[in-house]
Amino acid sequence: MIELNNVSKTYANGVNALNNIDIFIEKGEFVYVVGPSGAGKSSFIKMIYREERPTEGSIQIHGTDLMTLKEKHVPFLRRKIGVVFQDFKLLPKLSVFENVAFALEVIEEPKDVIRRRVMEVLDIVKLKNKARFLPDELSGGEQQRVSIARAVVNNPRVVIADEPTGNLDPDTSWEIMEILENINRNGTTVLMATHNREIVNAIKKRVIAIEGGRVVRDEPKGDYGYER
Amino acid sequence: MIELNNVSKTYANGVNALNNIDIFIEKGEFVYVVGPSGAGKSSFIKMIYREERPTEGSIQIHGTDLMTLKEKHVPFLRRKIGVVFQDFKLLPKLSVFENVAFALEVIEEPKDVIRRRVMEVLDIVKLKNKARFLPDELSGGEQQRVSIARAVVNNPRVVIADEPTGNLDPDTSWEIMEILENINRNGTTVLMATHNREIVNAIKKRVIAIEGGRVVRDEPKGDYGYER
Amino acid sequence: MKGRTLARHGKEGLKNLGRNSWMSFASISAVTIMLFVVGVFLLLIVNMNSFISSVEEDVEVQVYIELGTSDQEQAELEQQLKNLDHVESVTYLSKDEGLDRLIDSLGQDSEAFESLRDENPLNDAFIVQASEPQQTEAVAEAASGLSYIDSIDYGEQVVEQLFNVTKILRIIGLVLVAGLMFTAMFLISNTIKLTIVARQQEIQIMKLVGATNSFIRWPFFVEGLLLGVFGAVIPIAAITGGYHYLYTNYADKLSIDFAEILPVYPLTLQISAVLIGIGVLVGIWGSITSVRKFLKV
Amino acid sequence: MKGRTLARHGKEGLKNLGRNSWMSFASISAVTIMLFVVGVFLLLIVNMNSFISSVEEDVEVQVYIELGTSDQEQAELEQQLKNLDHVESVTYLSKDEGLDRLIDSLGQDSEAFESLRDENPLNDAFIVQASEPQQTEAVAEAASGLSYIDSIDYGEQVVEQLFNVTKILRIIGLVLVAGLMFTAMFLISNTIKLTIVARQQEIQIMKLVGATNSFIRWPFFVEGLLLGVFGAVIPIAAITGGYHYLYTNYADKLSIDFAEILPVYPLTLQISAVLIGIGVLVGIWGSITSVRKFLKV
Ligand SMILES: Nc1ncnc2c1ncn2[C@@H]1O[C@H](COP(=O)(O)OP(=O)(O)OP(=O)(O)O)[C@@H](O)[C@H]1O
Ligand SMILES: Nc1ncnc2c1ncn2[C@@H]1O[C@H](COP(=O)(O)OP(=O)(O)OP(=O)(O)O)[C@@H](O)[C@H]1O
Ligand SMILES: [Mg+2]
Ligand SMILES: [Mg+2]
Repeated sequence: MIELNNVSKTYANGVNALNNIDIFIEKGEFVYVVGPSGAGKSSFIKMIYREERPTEGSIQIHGTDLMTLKEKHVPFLRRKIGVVFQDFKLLPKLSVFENVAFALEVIEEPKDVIRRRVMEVLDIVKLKNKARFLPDELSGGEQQRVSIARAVVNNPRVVIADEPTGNLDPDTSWEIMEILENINRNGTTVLMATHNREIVNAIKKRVIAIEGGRVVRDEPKGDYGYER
Repeated sequence: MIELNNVSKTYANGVNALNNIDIFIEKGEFVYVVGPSGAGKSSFIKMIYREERPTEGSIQIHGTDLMTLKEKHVPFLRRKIGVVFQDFKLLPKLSVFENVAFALEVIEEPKDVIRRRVMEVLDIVKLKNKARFLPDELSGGEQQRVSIARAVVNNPRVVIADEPTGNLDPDTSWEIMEILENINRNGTTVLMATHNREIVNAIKKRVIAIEGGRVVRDEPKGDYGYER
Repeated sequence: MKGRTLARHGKEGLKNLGRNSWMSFASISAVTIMLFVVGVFLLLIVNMNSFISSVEEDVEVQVYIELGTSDQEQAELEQQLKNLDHVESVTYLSKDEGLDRLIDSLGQDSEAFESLRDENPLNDAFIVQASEPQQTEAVAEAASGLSYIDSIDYGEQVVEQLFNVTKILRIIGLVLVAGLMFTAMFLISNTIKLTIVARQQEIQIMKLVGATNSFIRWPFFVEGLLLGVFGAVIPIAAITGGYHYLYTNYADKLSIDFAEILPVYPLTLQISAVLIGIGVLVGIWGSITSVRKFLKV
Repeated sequence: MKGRTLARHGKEGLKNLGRNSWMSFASISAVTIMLFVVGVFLLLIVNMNSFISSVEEDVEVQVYIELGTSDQEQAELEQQLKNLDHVESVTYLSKDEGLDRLIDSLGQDSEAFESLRDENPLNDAFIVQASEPQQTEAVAEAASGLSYIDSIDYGEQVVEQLFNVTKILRIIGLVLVAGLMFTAMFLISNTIKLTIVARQQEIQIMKLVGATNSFIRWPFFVEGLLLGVFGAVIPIAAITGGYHYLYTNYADKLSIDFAEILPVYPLTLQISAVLIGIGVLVGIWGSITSVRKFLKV
C-alpha cells in the first residue's frame, strides 16, 4: 500500500517538479506512470524509496510514514523496494554477479543462498554467461537488465521500475514485462514509469499520467497518453 | 561516405562483438541500425568515430582511412561527426549551455557565434529555459536531448545517434526524428541505432539489422526486425 | 552483525584495495613517504636529545676546600655535601689531580704550564655531580653555605649558556617532530579522503539499494587499516635496516667523546611502533571520516 | 591557437578550481602544508649552516716565536706567514696579551693563575687566520717549515673533531632538505594526480567530442599553476612573518657569542622564491603528467 497525500516537490534550484499529488496504490497493484519528458515521473518515483523528500505533503508505504521515518531506518525501507533506476546505477567496480548479489548481502543472506538466487535471476534476464563481466563491458540493454535483476533478486514487496525498457529491443522488452507480471502475480506491487506506448496499450493496467508535475489522468486499464 | 570492409571486433575480455562486417553508406544517406540487445550496434557505431578500433578489417570515412589515421588527427575526425551517446556522456560539472558550447569551443568559434548557435539548438530541443542547469538537475529525457543538441550544434557532416529516443516519450521522439530528418535533408549523413519499431516502420529508410555481430539484413526502406 | 558479514567486510575491504589499485597505490605511497620522514626525524631528534643529555651530564660543581682543613673536617664537609638536595655523587679531587686535569685540558699549551707543578696554585676539591643537570646551580648555591670552603666553581656563564642552547635545541626538536607528525596525519588523511571522494557515487548507490551506514563503513574501515599497515612496512624496514647499518659501521665516527648514538634496540622497535600506530590510526580515521560525508542519501 | 582560446583556457582553469572545490581545497592545503614544512626547514638549515661557519671561522693557528728573535727577523717571519697560501690575516700577540687571553678563558679558576704573570711561561706569537677554516691544518703545516718558530698550536684534535662534527651536521642538513623537497614534490604531485584521476571520465568525454590533447591540457596547466601559487601564499606569509617576529624579538637569545641568526632579508625573499618555485613547478608538472595518462581515447 502506497499513499501520497497532497505531495509537492520543489528542487533546490527552484524547479517545481510535482504539485499536490494524491495517489493511492493498493498492495499488489500494477501501475504504469506515463507522461512527457520532464513531467515529474522520476521525481515521483524517487520519493517512494526516499531518494528525494517531498517539500510538502505526506507519503506512507506499507504503514510506514516516510515523513517521520528516522534516517537510520531508511535502508530497511529500501530493502522492501526493488528499484530499476533510469540510469541503472550499477557499481562500476563490481562484476554483474557482485552487483546483483549486493542487494542480498545487505540483508545478510548466507553465501550459498546468494549464489543460487543471483544465478537464478541472471538466468531470467539472460545474462548468466556475463556474470563475471564488469558493467563497462556490457551493452546498454545488458546494463539495464542487470539493474532489473538487482531490483527483483530479494523478492521485494514493491518493485519500482523507471523506464525499464528504454534500452531494450521489443522482444527483450516483452520478456522483461513477463518478469514484472510474474512477480506482480505473486503479490508484489509494481510501479513502472514508461514511454512505451506499445506495451502500455497491450498489457492493460492502471495508468497514472503526469504532466507538468500534476496527475492529469488516473485510469484502471487505461491507454498510453497524457492529454487531459 | 562511410565504408567498412570485413570489419571484426573482439574486446579485450574475449567477447566477439562484430564479425566480418561489410557496409557501405553513401554521403547523405539516412540509415537505421537495428538488432537485439547486445547485438553489436554500439560497437559498430563506436568504430566510426574511433572510440573503438576494429581488430580486423578497414574503415574509411570521407576518404580518411581510420586504420592509418594518426592519433593526433583523431580529434579532427570527431569534429566532423556528431555523436549522440547511448549513455549521453555529458560533462557533469558543466551547465547545459556549456556542455553544448564545448563542441564549438574545440573548433575555436568566436564567443558570440557560440552563444547564438547554442541557444538556437537548445531552442530546437526545447531546453532553452534549462540552459544554466547542471546535467544532474535534468530528467533522463532532458539529458538525452542535451546530448542530441551537442551532436548537431556544429553542423557535422555525419550524425551518429545511439538510441537517441530511448528515454523520450513518443511525442518528443517524433520531434527528434524531425530534427534528424531535417539535417539529413541538408546533406548530413545520419546513422541511428534504435529499438523504436514504431519510428522505423513509419519513417522509411535504409535498415541494417545486426544480430550476434553479423549483418543479417540490409534493406533500403526496410521494416524494423532482425530475423534473417 | 553476523559472523559471515564481518568476514565479508574484511574481504571486501581487501578487494577494494585492488579494485581501486591506482588510488590505493597513491595512498599507500603517501603513507610510506610521510612515515619514512617522520621516522627519520624521530631517530635524529631522539639521538640529538641523548647527545644533549650527555653534554649536560658533564656539568659539575667544583668545591675547593679551604687550606688547612683537617681530614676530619674534610670528611664532615663531604657528608654535608652528600646530604644536600639533588646531589648525585661527591668525589674527592686532590690539588695535584686537579692540576693534571687542568693542564691536560689546555692541549699543546700545556708544556708552558709544567712549571706550575712546583707551586700548585689550586686547592684540593670535591667534585659534586647534581642528580639533574638543571639542578647544578641550586647545588652550587646550597654548597656555598657550608663551611671549610675556599671557593666554588661550576662555570656559571658557560653552564647557563649551555642550558640556554640545549633548551632551544630541545624546543626546536619537539616542535619539528610534532609539526611533522601533524603534517603526516593531515596529508595521509587528505590523500585518503581524495580517494574516497572519487567513490562518492558508489557509496550513494550502495545506500540506495538498502545498505546501512555501518555496512558501507566496515570495508572502508578495513581498507584504511590496511593502507596504514602496508604504508608502514617500507619505512619500518628501511629505518630499522638503515639505522642498524649506520650503527654497526659508523657508530664510532658518529660519536663525540662521551656522547654516543643510541643502540639499535629498543629504539627502532619503539619508532616502528609509533609509525605503525600513526599509519593505522590515521588510515582508519581518514577513511571513516571521509565516508561519513557521503552517507547522507 | 587563437587568442580568445588562450583566454578561454585561462578562465576555464580558474573555473575548474571552483567546480572541483573540494578537490582544489585538498590539493591547495597539501601544497600549503608541505611548502610550509620545507620553508621552516630551509630556515633552520640555512641558519645552522651559518652558525657552523661562524664556529669554524673561530679556528686559528698560534705561531709561537722563538725566544731571542730580533725585531727584524720577526718582521721577516710575519711577511713569510702572510705569503703562505690560504692565509687570510696575521696578527701579532705579545706573550702578555697571550696570557691575558688564556687566563680569561679559564673562568673562575683564573685567580689561581694570576701568579703566572710574574713568570710568563708563554712566548710572543703570531695568530694566523686561514682564508678557509678547512685550510687551517695546511697553513699550520706550511708555517712549521719557517724559521724563528718555537712551536705551532692550532688545537689539532679539537679542530679535527670540530670539522668532523660540522661535516656530519652539514650532510644531515643537506640530506634532510633534499629529502623533504623530494617528499614535498612527490606528495603534491600525488595529490594533484588523485584529483585528476577522479576527472578521468570527463577528460575522456572531452576527447570523444573532438577536443585535441592540447585543448584539454591547457586548463589543467593553468589549474596546476594556480594550485601552486595559491598553495604558496600562506607558507610564504607565515614564514616571512614568523621569522621577522623571531628576529626582531629574540635575535639576541637565539645568538651565541659570535654566531648570530641571519637577518630577515634577503633570506626570507630567497626562501619565498624557492617555495613559489616548487609550488608552481610541481603543480604544473603534477597536473600535466596526470592528464596525459587519460588522453589516449
Ligand atoms: N536533482 C534535480 N535538481 C533540480 N531539478 C531537477 C532534479 N531532478 C529533476 N529535476 C527537474 O524536475 C523536473 C522533472 O524531472 P523528472 O526526472 O521527474 O522527469 P521525468 O518525468 O522522469 O522525465 P523523463 O521522462 O525525461 O525521465 C524536470 O524539469 C527536471 O529538470
Ligand atoms: N568495452 C567492452 N568490453 C568488452 N565487451 C564489450 C564492451 N562493450 C560491449 N561489449 C560486448 O559486446 C557485445 C555487443 O555490445 P554492444 O554495446 O555493441 O551491443 P548493442 O547492440 O549496442 O546492444 P544494446 O542494444 O543493448 O545497446 C555485448 O555482448 C557486450 O557484452
Ligand atoms: Mg525520468
Ligand atoms: Mg548499444
